[in-house]
Parts: sequence; C-alpha cells; structure tokens
Amino acid sequence: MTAPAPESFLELRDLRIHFPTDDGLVRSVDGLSFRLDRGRTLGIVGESGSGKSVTSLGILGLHKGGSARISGEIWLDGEELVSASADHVRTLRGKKMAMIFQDPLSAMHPYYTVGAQIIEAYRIHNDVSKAVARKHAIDMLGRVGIPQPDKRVDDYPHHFSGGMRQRAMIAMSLSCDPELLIADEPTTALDVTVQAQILDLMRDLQSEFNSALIVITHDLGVVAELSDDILVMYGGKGVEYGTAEDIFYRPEHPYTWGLLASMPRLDREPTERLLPIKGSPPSLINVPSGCAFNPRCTFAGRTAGKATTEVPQLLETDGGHLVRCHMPRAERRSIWENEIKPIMEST
Amino acid sequence: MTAADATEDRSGATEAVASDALLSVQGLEKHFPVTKGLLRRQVGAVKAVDGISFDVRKGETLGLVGESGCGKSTTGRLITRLLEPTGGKVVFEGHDITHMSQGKLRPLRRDIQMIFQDPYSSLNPRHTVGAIVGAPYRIQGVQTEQGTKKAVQEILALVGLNPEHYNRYPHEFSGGQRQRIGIARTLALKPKLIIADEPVSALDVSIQAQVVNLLEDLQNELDLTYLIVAHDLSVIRHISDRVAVMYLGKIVELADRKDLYESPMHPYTTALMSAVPVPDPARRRDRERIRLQGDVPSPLNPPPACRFHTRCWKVQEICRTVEPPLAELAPRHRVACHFPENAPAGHSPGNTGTSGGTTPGDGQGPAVLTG
Amino acid sequence: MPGSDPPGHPGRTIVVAFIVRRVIAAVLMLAIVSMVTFAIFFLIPRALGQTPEGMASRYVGRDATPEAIQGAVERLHLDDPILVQYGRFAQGIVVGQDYSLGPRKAECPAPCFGFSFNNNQPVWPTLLDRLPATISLALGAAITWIIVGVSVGVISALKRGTLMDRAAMTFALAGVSLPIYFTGLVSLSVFAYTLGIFPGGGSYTAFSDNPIMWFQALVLPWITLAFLYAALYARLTRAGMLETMGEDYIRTARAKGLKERTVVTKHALRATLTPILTIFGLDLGLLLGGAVLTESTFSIPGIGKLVIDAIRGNDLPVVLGVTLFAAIFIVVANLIVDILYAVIDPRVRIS
Amino acid sequence: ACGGTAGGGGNTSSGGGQGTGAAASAAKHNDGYTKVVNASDTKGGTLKFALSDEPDSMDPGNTYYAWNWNFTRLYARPLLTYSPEPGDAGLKLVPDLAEAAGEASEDGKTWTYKLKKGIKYDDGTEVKAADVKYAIARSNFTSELTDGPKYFAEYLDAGDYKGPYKDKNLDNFKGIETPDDHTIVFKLKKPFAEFDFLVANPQSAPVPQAKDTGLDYEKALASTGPYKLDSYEVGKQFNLVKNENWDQATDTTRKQLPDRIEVQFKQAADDIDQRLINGQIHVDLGGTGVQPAARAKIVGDPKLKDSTDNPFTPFNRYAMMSTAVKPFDNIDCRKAVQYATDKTATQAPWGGPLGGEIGSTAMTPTTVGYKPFDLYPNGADHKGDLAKAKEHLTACGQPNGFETNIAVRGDRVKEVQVAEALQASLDRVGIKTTIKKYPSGDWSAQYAGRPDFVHKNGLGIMIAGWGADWPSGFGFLSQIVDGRFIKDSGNYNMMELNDPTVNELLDKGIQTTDATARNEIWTQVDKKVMESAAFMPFVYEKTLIFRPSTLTNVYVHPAYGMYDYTWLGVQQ
Amino acid sequence: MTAPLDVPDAAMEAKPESVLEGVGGKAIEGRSLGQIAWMRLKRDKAAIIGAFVVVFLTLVAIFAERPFGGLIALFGDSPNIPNNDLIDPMTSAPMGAWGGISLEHPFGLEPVNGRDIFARIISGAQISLLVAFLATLLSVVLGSLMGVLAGFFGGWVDTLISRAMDVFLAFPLLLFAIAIVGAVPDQALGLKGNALRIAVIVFIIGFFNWPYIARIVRGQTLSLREREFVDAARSLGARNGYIIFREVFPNLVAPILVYATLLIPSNILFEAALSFLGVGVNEPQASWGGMLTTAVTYYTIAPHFMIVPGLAIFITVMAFNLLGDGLRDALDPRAR
Ligand SMILES: Nc1ncnc2c1ncn2[C@@H]1O[C@H](COP(=O)(O)OP(=O)(O)OP(=O)(O)O)[C@@H](O)[C@H]1O
Ligand SMILES: Nc1ncnc2c1ncn2[C@@H]1O[C@H](COP(=O)(O)OP(=O)(O)OP(=O)(O)O)[C@@H](O)[C@H]1O
Ligand SMILES: [Mg+2]
Ligand SMILES: [Mg+2]
Repeated sequence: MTAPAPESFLELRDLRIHFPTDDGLVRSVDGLSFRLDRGRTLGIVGESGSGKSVTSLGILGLHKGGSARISGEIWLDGEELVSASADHVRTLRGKKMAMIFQDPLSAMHPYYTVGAQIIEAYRIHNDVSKAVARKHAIDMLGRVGIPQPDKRVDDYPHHFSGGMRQRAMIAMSLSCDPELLIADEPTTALDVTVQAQILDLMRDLQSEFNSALIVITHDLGVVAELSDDILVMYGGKGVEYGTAEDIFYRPEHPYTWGLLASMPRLDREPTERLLPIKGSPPSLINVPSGCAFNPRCTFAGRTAGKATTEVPQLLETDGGHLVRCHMPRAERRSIWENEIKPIMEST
Repeated sequence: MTAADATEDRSGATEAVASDALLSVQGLEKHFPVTKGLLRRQVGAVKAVDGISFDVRKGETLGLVGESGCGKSTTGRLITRLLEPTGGKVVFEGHDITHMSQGKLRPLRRDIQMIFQDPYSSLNPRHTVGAIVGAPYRIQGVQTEQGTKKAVQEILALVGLNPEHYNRYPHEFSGGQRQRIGIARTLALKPKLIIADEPVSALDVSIQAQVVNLLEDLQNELDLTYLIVAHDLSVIRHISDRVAVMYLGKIVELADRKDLYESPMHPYTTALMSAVPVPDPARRRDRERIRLQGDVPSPLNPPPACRFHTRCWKVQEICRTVEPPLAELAPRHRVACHFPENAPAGHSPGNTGTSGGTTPGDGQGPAVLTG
Repeated sequence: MPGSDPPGHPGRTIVVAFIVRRVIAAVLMLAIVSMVTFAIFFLIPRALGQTPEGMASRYVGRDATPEAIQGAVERLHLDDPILVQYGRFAQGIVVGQDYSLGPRKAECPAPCFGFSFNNNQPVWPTLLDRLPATISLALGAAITWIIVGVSVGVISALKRGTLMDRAAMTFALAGVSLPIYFTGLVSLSVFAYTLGIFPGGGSYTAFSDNPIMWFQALVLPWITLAFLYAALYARLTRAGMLETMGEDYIRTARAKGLKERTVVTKHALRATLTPILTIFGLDLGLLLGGAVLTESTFSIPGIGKLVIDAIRGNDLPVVLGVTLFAAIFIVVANLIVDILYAVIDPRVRIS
Repeated sequence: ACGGTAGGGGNTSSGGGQGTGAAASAAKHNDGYTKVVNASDTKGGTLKFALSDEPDSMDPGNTYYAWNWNFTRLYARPLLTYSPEPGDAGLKLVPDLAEAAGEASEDGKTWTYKLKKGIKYDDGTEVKAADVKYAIARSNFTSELTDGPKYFAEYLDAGDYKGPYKDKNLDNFKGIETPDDHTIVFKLKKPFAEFDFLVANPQSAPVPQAKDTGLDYEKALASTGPYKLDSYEVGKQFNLVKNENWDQATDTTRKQLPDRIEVQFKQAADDIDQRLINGQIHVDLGGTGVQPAARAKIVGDPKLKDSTDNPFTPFNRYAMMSTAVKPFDNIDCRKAVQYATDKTATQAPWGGPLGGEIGSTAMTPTTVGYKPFDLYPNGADHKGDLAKAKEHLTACGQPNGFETNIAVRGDRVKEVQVAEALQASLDRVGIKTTIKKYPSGDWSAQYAGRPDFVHKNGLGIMIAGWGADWPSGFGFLSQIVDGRFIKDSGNYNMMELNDPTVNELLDKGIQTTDATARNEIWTQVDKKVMESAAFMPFVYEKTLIFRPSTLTNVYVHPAYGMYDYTWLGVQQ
Repeated sequence: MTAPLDVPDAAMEAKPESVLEGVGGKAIEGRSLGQIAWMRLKRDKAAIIGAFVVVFLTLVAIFAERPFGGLIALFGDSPNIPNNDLIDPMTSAPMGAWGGISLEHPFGLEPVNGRDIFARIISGAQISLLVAFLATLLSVVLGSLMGVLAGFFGGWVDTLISRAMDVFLAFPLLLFAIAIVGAVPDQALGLKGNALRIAVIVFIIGFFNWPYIARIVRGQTLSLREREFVDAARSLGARNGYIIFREVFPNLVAPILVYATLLIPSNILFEAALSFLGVGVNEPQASWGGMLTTAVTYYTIAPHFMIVPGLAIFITVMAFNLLGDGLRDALDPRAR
C-alpha cells in the first residue's frame, strides 16, 4: 500500500462495497478508483442505483459497523480510511470531511432546532461554550443566505422552506470548515429557481473555503455548472472519468453518449427525437457478464465479442481522460464525431 | 380584472382559437378551504388554481410548466374532474363538464384520460397488468370484439411491452415499464385528450427519453391531444407545441413554444429559463443569469395583485396594486405582466393599468450575474 | 409546501387554546362515556326483561319478601324512568346526592359516583381508598417495564440479529403470550409459597403503614405485570428503534462525527421514545383504572379487585362508578398524552 | 338461671391452673369438638380474626351470617343465648339479657321476659326494655335494614305497623309491650313454642332509639357485651376494645380475656390459612374451614391435624327436585334420581369426608330432634344403585331416562362441582341434564326462589343448602318444607312440597310445649319429607377448622358449628 | 434515419425479459405479491412453526368431537365424567404421581372430581378457538368496514366514526365485558345456555375490538386514497363502490390479515381472562381460563392442573403471535 502523491487530497483505489442480502450479494460499488485534488470539484453522475450514494457514504466511513463488506483503499490527505479504526474515521467526519444530503427535511432531526443541530456539529470538533457555538451557528446561517439568522436559528426544520433547509444543511456541513465536502444530490428536491440559488451558493462557498467538493447528481446540467472533473458511474463502476470538457465535448463511453443524447436541452435547438438508452439499469446482484453495459449498448457488436465475456478496464485515452470500453479509441472517437454528435445537434 | 375577463375582452381572438379547441378552460378556480377547530370553521383557502384560462386544440400538445405547488396538478385534476372546480368553466368538445354529475360524465371519461406522475403509486400493486390495462373496459362496460384480453395485449404491444406479460404484477417491472403500463391504460378507450401529470419526472434521465419518445409516437399514431404538466422546462420544450407558464395558481404566460423559449415576455419565464442548469461547461462562465430571491410564496396567502411582485426585479407600485391581465401582446403570445420583456413595439410598459408613476428598474435590481 | 409555515414558534395563546379545546373535548367524551355506561348497566338489563323489583332484589337480604323488595325499589328510586335515574346520577357527580339510611340521610357529596347498596358506602371514597393500591401497583410496574422494556428493545435493535437479540425477542414473545394470571400464579407458587422469598397473595400493606412490607408485597405483582408490558415495550422499542436508525437524520448525525452513543441516546432514542411515550401514557391510564387480572391474582385491594368483587356481589353502583372512573383515567391519559405530544414533538401542528 | 353451664365451667376451672403450653401440645384432632382446649384465664393480648369475605353488616339487627350471630355477641347481648358448652349441651338456651327463659301464656301467644337489672351500655346508660322493642322494630319493620331474618315481622301481631323510620312513635308498635323498663311482652299471631330460640337471635339485642343511625348504626354501635367498638373501616377492618361498663356478674356465658379484638376483612382465603398455621392470626372468622390447599397439607401432617377440629356445621347440602316440573311430578322419577346419584362423587366437592358426611335426611345431626335413617340406600359405597334407579325410571314411564335441568348458583364453585358430579351420575341411567348457572345474588329473588321461573325454565333439580336459624327441627325445616311457605319470590321450598301431613305436623309441633314430644314430631316431619323423594341430601356439612396453639379456651360451639368467639383468649 | 442509439421501433426499446433477468436474476413468471410473501414466510422458521401449531390446533378443535368421539376420546375418557375413585377423598388431589398422569390420562386428572384433563383441554380448545375466531371475524368485518368508510370518505363520516372509536377506546373493555356477560339472562335472542354465552362473549370481544382494526384500516385507506391508482380508476369513471372493493380493498387484505392474526391471540387471552374471572362459558363445558380459575384453589395439591391449561393458552397464543409476526414481516409494504 503506497500513499498517493501529496497533491492528491482524496484518492480511491479499487474501492468495493458489497452488501450481502437475502437475494444475493449486492455489488453496489465494484472497483471504483478516482482522485480529487484540493480546491477542485468532482461531479459524479450516473443513473439511480449506480452506487453514487454508497460511494459517498463509504468515503465518510458511514458503512462501518453495518453489514457492508468494504475493500480497497480510500486515501484522504495521506491517511488510509478503510483500514483505519472506526473511531478515528469518526473524528475526521464533520471536521475533515462533511456531507450534504439530498432530502434536507428528512436529513435533519425533526425534534431539534436548526440552531441546535448546527451547534452540536460545531461543538463536536471545537471545544467552545454553547454561547460561542450559537454565535457561530447564527453566523453560518447568515453566510448561507438565511434572512434574520438570529431569529431563525431557533426554528425547527419544518418551519423552513425547502431551499432554506438545504441552506441550513449546508451551513451545518460547513460549520467546521471541512476540507472535503460531499454533496449528494443537493438540489434534486428543489425547484429550479431555488436550485440555481443553491448552486451559486455552493460555488461561492467552495471558492471561499477552498475545500475539495464532490457533487453527486444524475443531472448533467448540475454537473456542468459546478464540476472541474466528472466521473460517470454505471453499475457500481466508473465508466468514464475526465475533465468537464472531456466528458461534454469528447465523451468516449457509449453510456455517456446515451446520457448526453437522451437529455432534452434548453441551450440547443430542440432535436426531432431524443435518443434514449434502451433497457433499464442493471441488477447489482446479477451484473451482466463482461461489460455491465453490454445489454443496453448499441455498439456491443463492435467489440469483437469481448462485450459479454471480458470486463473492460478503465484506461486512459489521453491526459487524465479515462474510459472503460472495449472499443478501440479511434473507433469511439469516430462514432462520437460522426454518428452521435451530428444527431444531437440536428434539428 | 381577472384573467377570465381578459379572455372575454378579446373575444374575437378567443373565438378563432376556440373553433378548433378540444378543451377550453375559462377562469378555472380551485380553492381548498382551510378549516380550524371543532366546528371546522373555515379560516382561509389555499388558492391552488385561481382563475386560469386556456384552450387545447385538437392534435396539439400544450405544456404546463411551473414550480412546485403552483397548481399544475390541480389543474389537471380539475379538468379530469377528480376535483370539483370552485369556479370557472371547463368545456370539452362543446360539453360544459365543470359541474357535470359523475354519472353523466362517465361516458365522456373515455375521451379524457390521465397519465400519472408516479409509476409506483399509479398502478395497483394487487392487480395484474392485464387487470390494470383492462380496467377501463370493465369500468366503462365496453365490449371489445376480440375480447378484453386480446385488446389489452394489443395495447401492451403498442406501448412496447411484451403482450405475454398480461398476467404479471407491476412490481416485476422497472419504472419506465410501469409508466408504459400506465400509458397503456389510458389508451385502452381510445381517448381524444390525454392529460399527463409529470409523466417522466420520476424516471431516470435515460429512461425519460424512452417515455417521451413513446408519447410522441403515440400522438402521431393515434391522433392524440396532450396536455402535459411538468416542471422540467427542457422536457416541456421538447414535446410541446404551445407552453403555458404557471405561477402561484395563475397562468403568467402562454405562447407557442418557439416564441416562449426564444422571446419570453414575463420576467418569471425569463428567470425560470435562466435558472435551468445547462449541460455545457463552457457556457457556465459566459452565461447571463437571473437569480430569483427566496421561494415561491404560500398559496394560502398569495401576494396581492401581480403575484410575482415579491420576487420580481422589475417590480413597481402598480404591480402591488393592480393585477395584470393575461393579454395577447403578440400574436398567439399572451402574458400577464405590466412590464413585459421582449414586448413588440407599441406596447408601452404599464399601459394595462393605472400608471404607478415609477419606471422599471427602481424596484429590486435584477440579480444578473455574469461569468 | 414550502414557505407555508409561519416562521417562529406557535404562540403561547395557541397552545393554551389547544389545551382548552382538548379539555372541552375530553369532558364531552366523558359525558358520552357516562351515558353509554349508564345505559349499558341500566338499559340493557331492562331491555332484557329485568324489572325494578329484580334490580332491588339484590339489595335485600335472604328474606326477600315482596314488601321488602318494594321497599327497596322505592328507597332506591329504581322504578323511575331511566332518564330520571341518569339525571340523578349525573347530578350526583356534579353536586352530590343524598341516600336514605333509615332515620337519617347519608350525604354523598360531589363527586358522587353513586352509593353502594351492599355495604352502604358512597362509591367515591371507596374508590379513593382503593386508589393508592392501584397506583402503587401500576406505577411500580410501569417504572419497571419502561426501564426494562426500553433498554432491552434498544439493545436488541442495536445488536440486531445477534444471539442476544434473538434471546430477548423470544423472551418478549413469551411475555406477550403468557396470560398474566398464569404468570402471576406460577410466580406466587414458586417465589412465595415454595421458596418463601416473597410474601404471598393478599399481603398488600399500605405504604403509609409499612413501606417495607408494601415493597415486599408488591415486588411479585410488579414483576408479573411488568413482564407482560416490558415484553410488549421491548418489541415496540426494537421496531421503533430499527426504523429510527434507518432515518436520514441519524446518518446526518453520524456524518457530523458524533459518537455512536450520542447518536443513539440523543438522536435515535428521542425520536423512538416519543410515540412509545404516548402508548405508555395510555397503558398507564388503563392500568390506573384497575389492573383487574393482576389485582385479583395477587389479591391487591385496588380498583380492579374492587370492581371484580362488586360484579360478583352484584353491586351495580360500584361497578358503574368504577367503570366511569376507569374511563376518566383513560380519557385524561389521552388528554395528557395529546398535550405532551404537542410539546415534545415540535412537528405536531396545533390546529 | 345461671345453671346449665356446668360442662363448660368445669373445663374452665380445671384448665385454669394448668400450664397452657402443655395443654396445647396435648390437644388432639377434634379435641375442641368435645372439650375446651387450652383452657386459660390469662388476660390481655390482641385476638386477631380474618375473613375472606366482607360482612353484610356488623349491625346485630342487620346480619344473617352464622359467624356474625356468633361474633356480635361480643358487643350485643340478646335476651337469651346458647349455653357455652361443646356437644349437645351447647344447643340449650340460657338467659343472657333476660333473667330467665320466656314465660309463655296459656294460649302460647304471649311471651314475657324480664330484663336483668343493672345492665349498661358502654356509655354507662342503662338498658331498658323499650330498647329491645326498638331493636326488633328496626330490624324487622324497615325497608332499610334488609339483611337479617324477619321472623318477628312474621310472628308478631303488629297490625300494619310502618316501622320506626316512618313512624317515630314506638307506641304504635303493638306487637311488643313494655309495661315497665325491665319487662318485655311479645304478642304473637299464633302459638309458637320455640319462641325462645327467636329471641336468642342478635336482633333482640337492645338498640337505644336515640342512638340508631339506621344503616350507619354498624359504625356507632351501642355495646352491651364485653367489648365495644373501637374503630370500623367498612370492608377492611373492625376493631373492638374492652367495654368497661360490662359486668361479668350479669353475664355467665362470656369471657373478657383479650384486651383488644381485631378483624380484617377481604383477606385471601389461602392466605388466611397460611397465617393461621403460622400463628399470625388466631381465627378464620367465617368458620367455614380451611381451603383445599391447607387441607391437603393438614391431612398429610399429624401435628397440624391435631390442631384442627372437624365439626358439623348447621348446614345440610342438598338438591331439591321440583314437584311441579315434569317429569318430577312423578315420585318414581324423583326416586330414580335418589338411587342413581353417586354420593361419593357429590361429597367430593365439599372436601370429601372432612367436608361433609354423606346425608340421608333433611335434618342435620346437630339439629335437636335428628334421628338417622336412610330411605334410599344406594349401595355400600354410596356409588348409586343403578338397578333400582332403572326400576323407578320404568315405573315413572321413562325407562330410557329423560332430560332436565340442574340449577345452581354459578358463583359457588363447590355447588357447581356438585352439579357436575350429579350430572355425570345421572347420565349413567340416561337422565340427561343441563347445568344452569344463576347468580347467587338474585338466586332466591329471581331464579330458583321464583316458582314461575322454575316452571318456565324447567328447573327440575336445584342445588341448595340450608342452615337452621336455630337448632331445632322447626328452625331447620319450616322454611324449606312447609307448603304454605311457597312464595312467589324468595321461596326456599323450591321443591314446592305441599304435603298436608307435613304442614299439620309442623303446626302441631310448634304448638307442643313439651320438648321431647316436639322433637319426636320433627323426626316424623323429616321422614315424611324424605318419603316425598323430592329432597335429596348430599352431605351434612363439616368443616376443618384450625386452632393455633396460641388460642386459649377453644371449643366448637354446636349452635354455630364454629369456635365460641366469646370465650377465646390469646397467649402472648 | 438510423440513429445509432435509437432503436427505430419504439416498441422494441425495452426488452422486458432481459430487464427482468437483470432485475431479479431468474425470470419470475407472474408471481403475485401474495406468492412473494409466501416465499418470504416460508423462509421464516419461527413463523412456520407457529403456522404448524395453529393448523394443528385448528384441526384439534375441528376434530375434537367428531368423528367417532373425536380426539377427546383418544385416551378413552370424556371431558365431563368424574373419576372419583382416582381421587384421594381426604385431600381432593388425584392419586398417583404428577397429578395422576398415566397412559389413560396423559395430562393427569382434575382434583376433586377426577375429570380427565386431556379431554378437557381438547374440549376447551374448541371454545378458545371458536370464540377467538368468531370475535376476530366480527371485529375484522366491523373494523374494516368502518375503517374503509372513515378513511375513504373522510369529512363528517370520518369525524363520526373516529369519535365513535375514541369513545369505544375509552371504555375499560375487560370491566365492561365482565359486567355485561354477567348481566345477560339465560335465554335471549332465541339462544340459550352456552350458545348464548358464546354469542355474548363473541359479540363483546368482537364489538369492542373493532376500533383497533378500524384505526389501522382507516390509516391505510387514507394513504391508499392518495395513491394515484385510485385517481386513475376514478378518472376512468369508476364508482366509489368499485374503487373501495376493487382498488382499495385488495391492498387492505394484507394488513387486515396481519392484524387479524395478531388479534386472535389477544382474543384467546381475553376469552381465557373472562373464563378466569368466572364469566366465561358455563360449566361443565371446559375452557382453559375456567380450568385455571379452579386450579388456583388447588395449585398446591395439583400443580399440573394449573400448568397444563396455562401452557395450552401460552402455546396457542405464542403460535398465533409467531405466525402473525411472520406474516407482518412477509407482507410489510416497507420491506418491498
Ligand atoms: N445497506 C444496503 N444493503 C443492500 N443494498 C444496498 C444498501 N445500500 C445501498 N444498496 C444498493 O446499492 C445500490 C446503489 O445504491 P446507491 O444509493 O449508491 O445508488 P445511487 O447511485 O445513489 O442512486 P440514486 O440516484 O437513486 O440515489 C442500490 O441498488 C441499492 O439498492
Ligand atoms: N387536497 C388539497 N387540499 C388542500 N390543499 C391542496 C390540496 N391539493 C393541493 N393543494 C395545494 O394546492 C397547491 C397546488 O398544488 P398542486 O399539487 O396542484 O401543485 P403542483 O404544481 O402540481 O406541484 P408539484 O410540482 O409539487 O406537483 C399546493 O400548495 C398544494 O399544497
Ligand atoms: Mg443516491
Ligand atoms: Mg403536481
């Protein structure tokens, strides 16, 4: 086990998180690797059930003590977390790494005031008096744009509107200046206008706190708004990784193509038809053999029969752009340029 | 002056439209009473839908967009008479069905069908696919020549499901497939109008496209008319011919798709569109954005006059006192705003009501962010 | 619906109004309960052919001559129309009532729950007299079961699937499946009569008389009663705890870096215990109205024993009084629980 | 007048000087039945009673429990009382408040008693004849005091006297005259030779009119006995202390040994036994004997058994067959039942031989005039004579048996068990029975005691029991066999036997002043009743009562079938 | 146009088989939720044991008397016949060790009269199960009806029914039951004796327990009413009757079944408690609670007489509870 390069703040190596269940072993995350540097934002996209949330909880060590089987390495700021003691990982949570959850209403305790919950988060890692912590909480609420924070600090979560709850949730996560912030679908439950506010807020706060940020979503728009780098997940594996530009302008994985082409876009002339990905997401218990995407892949026939027999590797195409596909690079590029892109841009 | 009045004012235009209107909604209202105490005293009302008017022409797709809670679903449910309107009128093919008794309505129900948002809750888990898709026949007492089973299997095939799955239960299907079952059910009676309440918002992006395409194919094949309710502006743009934008129980803008998306007149529409994140990393830096402040106000206690005035950057005194009517400011483009944008020449700001005496821009400045 | 809630807290006036409304509802409920109870005890027998003389005959001795019965009918007004009788009963509760004792009248001051014709005592003082025993039993058992039941439930939930969890749940299942009088009898015969560790049935002593004997005599009943309820509560708590531990806010608490113990005690327990507290309130209310089976098994002179004896002795006024008294406990417990819930769970909309 | 206590007195004096401990260890099973055990004159201590039940009332005028008639004598002195002796001698009456037994007039319709002088209430006031009159008026002529018997109302010639609660003027009560403060004259409607027995009932204990509080009088008793009321918590505790104004000189039947007497009510029956055996309490006040659990223990332990007595109680436990319900209107059907019954089985619920002796007569062994005979011998082991039963069934025209109902007080466990045993017995000869349970509270007023109910519901067999109010044939029999006592409600002649011979014999007997001749007549009545075959005795009830070694002066008083509560003392 | 990603025929977009294989492993052929629940239940050993015991006890009750004298007569004795010769007259206890347990009397004898406990336990099983089943049926029918009506129609119907439930729940049920059973005469409503007793007990237990079922059904109905398939049916023109019976009710079957299974044991306990307190069925008909009452008096001399009926109640109640718990887990909508 070798420690990663010092500039990489977070690095996952071949992370596997499996859940034994009555129906069989659920391979929620199955060999995931990526790297994230300080001050950068990584977007993780993928459809429902592709293992995004499990990954994020895995980084925070929240599967420990549960039924999950975890293997692989998670390096955070030079420390390996999978093998670290649960108690040690706990002390990192909140301070070193924090998380924003999807549904802020259910993610906040209904019986405690918003203030109390922020104060609690702050005082775990800071030995301060309640009064000081309260001041800090009010301060944080103000920073995330809640009006009259000194009054609202004593409200219960259900007194807040959806957008304000998410702001409060962010305030709570940021209360201890975490160096890594993971936002799991931070805006899915929100209206577009509010979503826009929150996205702005997150961007501003990230530059202010200079933390590393992971944004998990299935909305490519959100990813494009925030991310420097993007990881596309499918069936518990990363299938494509690259900078935002790589993914949006030079995608090389058929699944990524599918995601891009199946989505109606406001920024382009409407196409005649959308191009859906056929079929439905795979089972994580009986993962299709070979490439997990092969049953839905229009190009599976172009892999010389390897699609169903061999699991493709996540390989670099160029400059940090990684793709997990059996097709040769040239062919992928030509398909994108000649077959997909024109259709997406046609009217 | 309500929107309904406005419609009548321009009766000429309305008539022309109404001639081929399959469905005509005029001044539709739904107020949910809020009660209190043992005696159930009414202390207020949620004005979920508060006087909206529009037509749906044969063969077209009308999209209805708006943020959560603005009354989109309520509108759909009023038209299908799952809810009893508080006021206004719903006319379907010349029949006034606003307060028609359920008994009289029953035969008409064949012509108006509804697709529901949640593919999990819209299918009875205790019924087989066959029973679900065959239910319309049973309820309406329709005899089919080849027998119900045959008919159901044909519809299943039509929506892209394996007809042999007749005896399976909904839980065995994925979300997209379930939504197909729901669509199959609405098709059984060969309806003229289909009202779809967020038909794809519960689905994964990749699956959404399947269903959207299916809806389009079916429309072409079966000559259907759609009223599609959604909050996703891009989906609405993709499938609609005309789009209505709702805000707090009111329609604020109603126009052909192209007009609306290319030259929105209502500030809210503009804000809404600019809030949609764009999947293009390059654009995030050079895009001009309008950021609305705060949330949608409560429909229990909506702001007076123009309901958008609390969040509008162009707000003036008149907005707080006079409600702007839904006026046709450009051909087939109606908007309810005192200070519309992209307004064609000749329309001077504020001329729809008594002048507030202030000029645009002296309210809350627009939150325009650049780069 | 976003923004629908007014910011800030429900004002004091709203809370007071809420309480007032609940109290009025409870009083109404009691009025209905008293009517129904009265109807059941007086109307049903009448409907089934019972005559006023028949009712009176239970209050005359072995020499039930027609004159004696007639005398009793008149003295007890049993031949009045049922509504008049109810009116008198209701009036008794509010302002009191008099009964003829012969040369003078017995006063039954408000709240007069009736007058036992078997031992010529007003029911209310008898009830009050029996109450301490019932309260001793119920409270002691309640404290035991809430502590034991909740801790077993919590531990079981936290150690879900382990041997300990299974053992505890098997035990709990046995607890809810055993008739309480059977457990009571077995424990009496083993611990009192065979081993002689505890005193036998009927040895209840008032706390004021002898606290040590009070305690000794109640240990077995407490354990017996608590066993049943602890089993019930362990199951409830475990289920509730499992549900709560799966809630998103628990994950949030962990994500903050809280110690697992704090997560459990401060976050999970709080949410788990709130609904259990309401059930607890209702159960306690029910028990305070008379733990009939336990009291008769252990011969504890409480309300439950009183009513059983009254039923056996055909002492209708006592039965009626106790039933109503028990109903009051239930209604009041409901009321308190409602109010407490509104206080504990900030989400409960006061509307 | 003071005579007749020789047996008891002798025992007392002989036991007085002896060491009590020795006497205790020497006592054998049933010793208390024949002699005074643990005789001692030691004073002091607290005598503790416990009762599993609750009394109807502690008011001497308002109670019908045998134990209470025994117990009230501690604070209420009737005109006469029973001689304090074990054995048959105890069935004799001796003067108590009165100077001597009653003097009957020639026609037997007027009975005169003279009160002893100088008898005082606990407050020091003197007892007057009017107080006795008042006591009888209140207990027999009011609708409030309903619990006691109403013999005086039945026999006294009182016209339509309204009772002292409706009519405050005692002079309007013509049934009793009090010519002076120490003379009391009873005027009867018809001759009644056993009137002395009636005034031995606690209802003749004086109650001053001014002190009467009606139903509440039990909480403020005016005592004439050796003890007076200290405190009374209804349903819980009844405490007596020594009455300073009681004078041993006027009272030959009672002692005043303990300083204090305490009664606890509503104690668990098994617990009472346990505490008796442990010596924590002294007497089970009810006198009904130990529970099966304790019985089994006692039977197995000779030491314990020596501390028990097994006396007869005044009760006969029997079944009556209604002569008005088919097919029991036919005597052969009744006889078939008599023969078919397995009496060992019906004895078992009472507790086997210790709980009762299998009976064959209406009168019980402790009744004056009892003579044993058996008209329906049903086998050596009393298991029933099925052949004979079949014979009678054939004679009755029901050779294959018939169907009928057995009525029983549902809350009396033993009686229900008897009914079940009877049911099983009769089943052997094809008599199919259904057991019907009725609440004991309304048993005589609503169910078995109402002939019309009995007829309508076809209650062929009714399980009952009877204890004499006084130990004579008349006292035992009149209520249950006299055809003229068949009442519309509250009827105890449930078999509805209305045999003119029986009725005449009863009339003749009660007018016969000569005791021997009278007792002879009672025997004849008994025979007649048994000949009707409508009355089927199960057992003459016996109890197994426990006397802790700390209890002194213990003997079974035959009139009550339990220890004489006025004699008891305790060892500290 | 041939779009590389788009399968031209919309109907071919999803290949259902492959999807199903993907989702559930092997293709599941038309399995209803009931069948799935059954599969889950089969895996729950405790529930299966419970189910076996329940079936066994039900069979015992059914075949207690028929045919050929039934199970009661298995060892040749009948429930109501005394065996006085097997009783020690002095102590009333059965002779022989362990309360007279022998081949002929496998559970021993009752003290005092020596009736065969085995026969009485079997005979009592009939009563316990009959009363529990019938009372549960009554509660379920009443409760489901009231619950559905209240939940489905809401408004004043709901207010009325909910208040009625509150009133019912405010009654101390046990006290009431005892008092009423005691007050019912011997003959009424064309019934008499034990038939009437059982009818009254069933009525009381059933009638006063309906609010518990109703509350659950009401809650479920409230949430079902909001489900979109109800709207779907309504938008197709379905009448309320159709919606209640065809759409809502099938979804209530599972919770009703679960709570009925859990109500049965509580009703068994209730009937036993009534019998224990002396207001159960009439003697000599055996009932478990009634046997326990008598046993109280004799438990020092015949402990088996207390233990056998006590265990009978315990095992029966436990079996139903096990089955009920298992059913609940198997049918729990959250587990789906
Ligand atoms: N504790 C667990 N036990 C068993 N399976 C689990 C567990 N947690 C997650 N899974 C499974 O792991 C898979 C991945 O779940 P995950 O929540 O990471 O998906 P996601 O990508 O976040 O999807 P979504 O977009 O719906 O949030 C799912 O199939 C889920 O059912
Ligand atoms: N039955 C009802 N009783 C009271 N208020 C209601 C009811 N149904 C809807 N409302 C309220 O009416 C308003 C409009 O609701 P509606 O469901 O039509 O919104 P929507 O635009 O469909 O929102 P969403 O996007 O969240 O589905 C909301 O504020 C909602 O709370
Ligand atoms: Mg997720
Ligand atoms: Mg909606």
